[in-house]
Amino acid sequence: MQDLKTHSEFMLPRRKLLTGMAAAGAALAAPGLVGRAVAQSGDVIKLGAPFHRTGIGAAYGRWYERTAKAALAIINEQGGINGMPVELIIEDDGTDPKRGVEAMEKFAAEHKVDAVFGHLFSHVVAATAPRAGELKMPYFLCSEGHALAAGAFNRYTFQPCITDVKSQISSMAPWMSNNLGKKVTLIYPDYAFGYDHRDNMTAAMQAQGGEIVASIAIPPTETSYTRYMPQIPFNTEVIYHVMVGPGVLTFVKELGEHLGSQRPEIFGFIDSLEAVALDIPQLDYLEGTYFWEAMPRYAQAEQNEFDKFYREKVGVDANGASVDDAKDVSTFSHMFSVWETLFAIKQAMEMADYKGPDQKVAMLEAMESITGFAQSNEFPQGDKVFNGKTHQAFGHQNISKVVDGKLELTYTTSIDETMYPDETDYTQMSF
Amino acid sequence: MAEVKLLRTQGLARHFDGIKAVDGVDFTLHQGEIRAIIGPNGAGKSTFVGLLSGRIKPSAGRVEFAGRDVTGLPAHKRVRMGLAYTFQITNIYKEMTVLENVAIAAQNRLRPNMLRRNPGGEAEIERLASEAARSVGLGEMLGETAGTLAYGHQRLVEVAMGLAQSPRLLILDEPTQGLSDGEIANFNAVVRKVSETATVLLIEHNMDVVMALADRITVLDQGRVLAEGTPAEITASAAVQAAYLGEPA
Amino acid sequence: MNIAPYLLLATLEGLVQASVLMLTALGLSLVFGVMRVVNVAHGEFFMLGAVGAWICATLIPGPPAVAFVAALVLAPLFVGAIAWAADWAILKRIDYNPEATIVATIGLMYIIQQTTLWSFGPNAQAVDAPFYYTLRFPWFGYSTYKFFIIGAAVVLVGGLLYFLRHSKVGLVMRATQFDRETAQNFGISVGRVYSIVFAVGAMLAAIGGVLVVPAQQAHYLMGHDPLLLSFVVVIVGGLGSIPGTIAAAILIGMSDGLLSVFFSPTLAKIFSTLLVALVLVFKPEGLFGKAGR
Amino acid sequence: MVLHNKKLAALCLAVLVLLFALQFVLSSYMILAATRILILAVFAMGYNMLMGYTGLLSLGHAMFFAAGVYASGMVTYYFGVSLPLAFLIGILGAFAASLIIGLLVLRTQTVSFMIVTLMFAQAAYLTTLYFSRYTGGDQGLTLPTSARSFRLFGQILDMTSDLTRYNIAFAVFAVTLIGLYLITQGPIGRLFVAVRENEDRTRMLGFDTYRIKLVAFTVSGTVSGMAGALYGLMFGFVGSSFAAFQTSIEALLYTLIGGPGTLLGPLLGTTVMTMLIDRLSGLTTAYLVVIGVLLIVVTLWFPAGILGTIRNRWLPWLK
Amino acid sequence: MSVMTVEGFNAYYGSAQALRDFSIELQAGEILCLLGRNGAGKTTALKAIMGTVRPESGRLVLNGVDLTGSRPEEIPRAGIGYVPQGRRLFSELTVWENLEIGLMTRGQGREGLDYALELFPVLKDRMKQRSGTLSGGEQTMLSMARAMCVNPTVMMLDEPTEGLMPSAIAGIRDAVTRLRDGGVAVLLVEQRVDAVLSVADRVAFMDHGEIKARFHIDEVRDNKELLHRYVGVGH
Repeated sequence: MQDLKTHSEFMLPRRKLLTGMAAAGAALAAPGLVGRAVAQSGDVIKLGAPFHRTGIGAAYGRWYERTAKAALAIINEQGGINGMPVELIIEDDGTDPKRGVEAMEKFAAEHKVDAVFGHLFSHVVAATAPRAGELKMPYFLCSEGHALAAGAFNRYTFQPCITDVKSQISSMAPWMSNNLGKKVTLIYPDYAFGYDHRDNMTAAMQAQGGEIVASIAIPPTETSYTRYMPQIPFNTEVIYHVMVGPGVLTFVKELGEHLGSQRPEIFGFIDSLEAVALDIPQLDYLEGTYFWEAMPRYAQAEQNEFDKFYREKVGVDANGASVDDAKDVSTFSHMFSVWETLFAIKQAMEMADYKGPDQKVAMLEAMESITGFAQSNEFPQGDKVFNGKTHQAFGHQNISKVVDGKLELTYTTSIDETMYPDETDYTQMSF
Repeated sequence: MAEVKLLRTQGLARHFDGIKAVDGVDFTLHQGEIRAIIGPNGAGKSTFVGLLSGRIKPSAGRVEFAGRDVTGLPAHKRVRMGLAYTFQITNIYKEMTVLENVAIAAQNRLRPNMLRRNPGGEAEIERLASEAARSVGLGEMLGETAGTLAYGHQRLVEVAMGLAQSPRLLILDEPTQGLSDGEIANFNAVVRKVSETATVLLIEHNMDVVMALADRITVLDQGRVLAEGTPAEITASAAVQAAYLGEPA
Repeated sequence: MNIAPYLLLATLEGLVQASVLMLTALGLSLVFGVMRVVNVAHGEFFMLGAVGAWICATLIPGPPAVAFVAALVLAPLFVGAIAWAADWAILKRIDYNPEATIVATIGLMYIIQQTTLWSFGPNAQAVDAPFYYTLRFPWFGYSTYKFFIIGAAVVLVGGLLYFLRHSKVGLVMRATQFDRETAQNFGISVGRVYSIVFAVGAMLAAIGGVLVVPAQQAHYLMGHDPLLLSFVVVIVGGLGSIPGTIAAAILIGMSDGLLSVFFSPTLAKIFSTLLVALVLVFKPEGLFGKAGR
Repeated sequence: MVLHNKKLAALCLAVLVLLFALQFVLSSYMILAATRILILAVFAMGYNMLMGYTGLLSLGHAMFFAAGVYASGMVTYYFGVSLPLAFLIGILGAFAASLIIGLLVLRTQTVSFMIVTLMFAQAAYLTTLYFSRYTGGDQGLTLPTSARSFRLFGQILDMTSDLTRYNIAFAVFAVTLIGLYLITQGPIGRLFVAVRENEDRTRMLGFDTYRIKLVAFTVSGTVSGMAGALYGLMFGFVGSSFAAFQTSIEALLYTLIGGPGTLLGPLLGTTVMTMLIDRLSGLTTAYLVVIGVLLIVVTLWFPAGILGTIRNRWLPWLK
Repeated sequence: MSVMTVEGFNAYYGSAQALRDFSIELQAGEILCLLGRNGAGKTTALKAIMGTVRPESGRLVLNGVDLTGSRPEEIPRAGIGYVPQGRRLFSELTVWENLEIGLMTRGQGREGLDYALELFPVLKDRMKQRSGTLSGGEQTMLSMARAMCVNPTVMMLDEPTEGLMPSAIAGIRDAVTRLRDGGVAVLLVEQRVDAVLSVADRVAFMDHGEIKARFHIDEVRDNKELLHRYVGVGH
């Protein structure tokens, strides 16, 4: 580990006293055991990356890691940030809130990183964000949660590149009710992430004059879904499904078996099928159904150069799978956020002429002053509006249709469609 | 000796899967005596004392102790009333020291409620425990781990644990099993000393011990009382001979 | 939908669940019955069966049915070998001490899970069903493969019962279960019987995993639920009782299917878990078990 | 009063002095880690009370830890109760939970006991998920800023300060250690060990062993819940993962590694395991394998744990 | 030539010594009877021979084969039939299944079974019955028949007549004698003196885990004093 040297070179005068204790803990004597290191500056920028390497988020974590490394390579090739190389320190948080917090503390107190980014699962974020605030650690989310924009967190927490679930849903609802139908059955996981969908979709559909005819919550541990299917009313025009967890293939297959060809329209959230190949027999039933995507997994006919550049650098082919292994499907609709977040951090640091941790506040203020990002190699998903008050980004959303086992872009929302009134103003908070 | 009835059973019975281990025993024990129960293997002796001590629930009948019906009383409450029981197979805390073993036994009487402190209790517990251990000849071994002692000494720990409870009735279930002749002599002396303050019920195979100690003997066979009387009467009894030797009475 | 088709569907689903559960729980029950140990890694053997089916489907070309049949043979053999090794390397050495076994098999559970994560990956993987045909009722459609699951489970359980009742190995297993020492006194190698039983128990779970995978999918954390449900079944059925286990699997599988139609599934799970705990507290021999065991 | 086992008392004192001194020398990250270790060690000590001393292996102590977390965290979150009071409420909640559960589960033994405790804990875990409207489910509740500091004896104690937290954790640990010392090294502790070594014999010495076990269970659950309350309040997060199976396993593992039935074993076990996982999680994702292998290694070769092995070989007073 | 030789067995239960220098020699066609009080170590001696109690030291030779330190399942396969104390039938199994276990021990022919059924014809009608439902006498017969299915050269019986009606006892004794007459070496553990007197060829008295005295049966038969001394009934 790189930082081992940094720490052991640094010894306080109490050194003699410490040696004995350090010896006692020799087995554990890894970096940062003893000695109060002062923040180093000027040599390297360190970013903490708590990824979901294990646990239920493991599929995401792996791709977040690959994407982050690819982006980092570009940044360092371009000379780093403010002339300093950027170093990534990855910790596994096991997709576990408790470990997420521990990782945050480790980054802050041991690795003394300049910023932390990369958390996705909202329960991990919910636990970690408050600690980030207390530790005064810039914390960049690559999640979709609405909690940040709702004012639940603090001034150190940002979501600069991925749009929150509230605007995702509210921007898609008009298209759904106009093109698919107004009587909607919701199927969602029986925990907080699912409730976000339930509540936002219910509100959004009602605003469109639509109606939620059934609302079916499914426990996250469920492995078989047929028994829930009878709860789908016959007058349903659209089934809206968001199933996070390994059961989605079963869900789709059983939905197909249950409804047969007489199906209503089906609209899903791609989160269910991230890292899952679409062109497999179990998912045949999805043919002709619609999905929300933040970034289209399949390279579209009119693919732009940024998308092409991004895929090439991350090592993803036109089908959204690893170039080395076509079966290794990426979490394409989410992982761009890691890439873009790194460039957003870079931009903020450059604006603040950031040299070290004492300039954290300046860097965060610079971030708050950003109003948006233009589509580019750095921001391949598209243009974005950034709201410095709510710390939340708003971008285009995509609706794709499954055609021949591939997702074909059908409609792209405007950024305006994703906007909603501010619910908080973090700039009023103190650092 | 005063004829005060300390223990009495009426129609006491215990059946296991149709086998009548104890089959309607009426039995009376007077305060201050040393009583031996003998009988061939499988006669129901151990089951019978199990019923007395409350370790086994009776199928029928009742048990009275110190004038009170204790049939439905759980074992530990009977012990608290002064009915101490030592096990046939050595049953001590092998990982603990001799003193600790005996102290736990003593603790019951001196500190019946584990949450209430008894002033001076702990020192008293230790004093009583070491006294009980000394009286069976374990005074030199208080600090030894009980499980490492020789078998004979472990048996004595067992007896000391019975003594430390200062019981009104001490039930000894085959206490001399596995003891050497020298140890048996020592044991006999201990029991005699105990009998000055407590009633003793002795389940024993070794006839020498029984003859040396018992005031009266009860013979069990096939779950019933076959005979009861002084040692001399029992020795002379043809029925007892038959039960042991299998010869027609 | 009317209540009748609703119930029909719930019953079918219940039967499918009961079938898989029956196989998995029988494995756990057999191990507990003969060896008197609780195998916490049992759910992982189930998972390994499912993963094994996926591996077969990936490696074996040709129609899915070929790979499926191969998986039905190879995956249980593979899992059985792992179980055999675990028995030899761990359980024998702690002399099947019940508490130590639980702790050690928890360790085994973590190791298997993590190793699977490394090699198999974190994603859920689907496996083609050997045949694919949907039976259409007037109100809903239903996969015929699920009927196959029911049929296969019945055949397998029947086979297992026949094996236990009428084969020499089965006889030896039963003899060991009733009296370990006397079995030794008649030349039965208890150590070998234990190895076989542990392997067979694991293989039953693995078969359950193979059967379930075309209807569901393979995932490295999929072992949790079968483990808990098997526990429930084995306890309710009376620890170690084979007929009790079968009865309880049907009862629990069916009632779980029906309950979650009418109540919130999470609530149903809370109640069923509490119920099982209380059964163990107040009727430790299980609902179908014999008293005094 | 009589002070039993003076050697152990001296050792405990030395450990406490050392722990107090650590805050002047450790790096700030290690202070954080040590804070966490102290709290989890309290949890493990509570667990050890039951598993080590009384010989009852529970697989459900997550439910008591979580009882403390939720009871204290929810009164703070919803009613703005001050932290010290919330801490007491957390302890009370765990006490009530362990008393009620104890009355039920102690009717079972060995394997049944393990499974029943597991089942109850599983039901408790599902309950925290089911009532997510109030508990926040797995997303949990984040305590508001107002609940991050409190006033005690005119001093404002700030839960976001590393040193404040360390010293509070240290104080709770010290009180627990002394309390458990008094319980385990005196006549009551002797009864716990007596039940562990030979329950039947203890009953036949006139003790109500059910009641002894109930006391051990309740003390154990309450101490575990105290650790939970402290953890939740100090780190400002209440979530269902505290109630999950793995939390129970952690307590078991800490105790097994350190030495069941030794007073200081849980502290040692927690330190070793926490630091091991902490070091490993940056290097590899294999920490679950490490836990798995350790569980097996300990059962195979060190069933007495580190301090237990030292006690059995060299220092019999280490208990 | 001796069929079975046991030399210097010492065995412990924890720290308690259960067997002290226990040695016996057994000839084909004789009945050696182990007598002693409860807890004298008789059953332990048999278990040590069977390998289910591990002796710390000593040697076991059967039919010229040294079996010292063999695994417990190898000892019966070398030709020992065992009727344990309390019969220890597999009570949930049928009569036939119990016998089958015996037949599997050495996997030899069925002579033993045929002979057993000739001795205990009542078992023939009970083959499908669960053995736990047999009467006490029938259970003992089954336990003996099971041991005979091994085709043993040595037969060890641990208090086979315990708890039986006198009529059943006679049948068992008769069977034991016929085994001996057929050339089997029999080791019989007994507490009931009359049982010993009527069948034994030699007697060994055990106490405290060791053999205190050995006699030929003729020495004992007419000497009640000896019996009383070792078995212990009142004087």
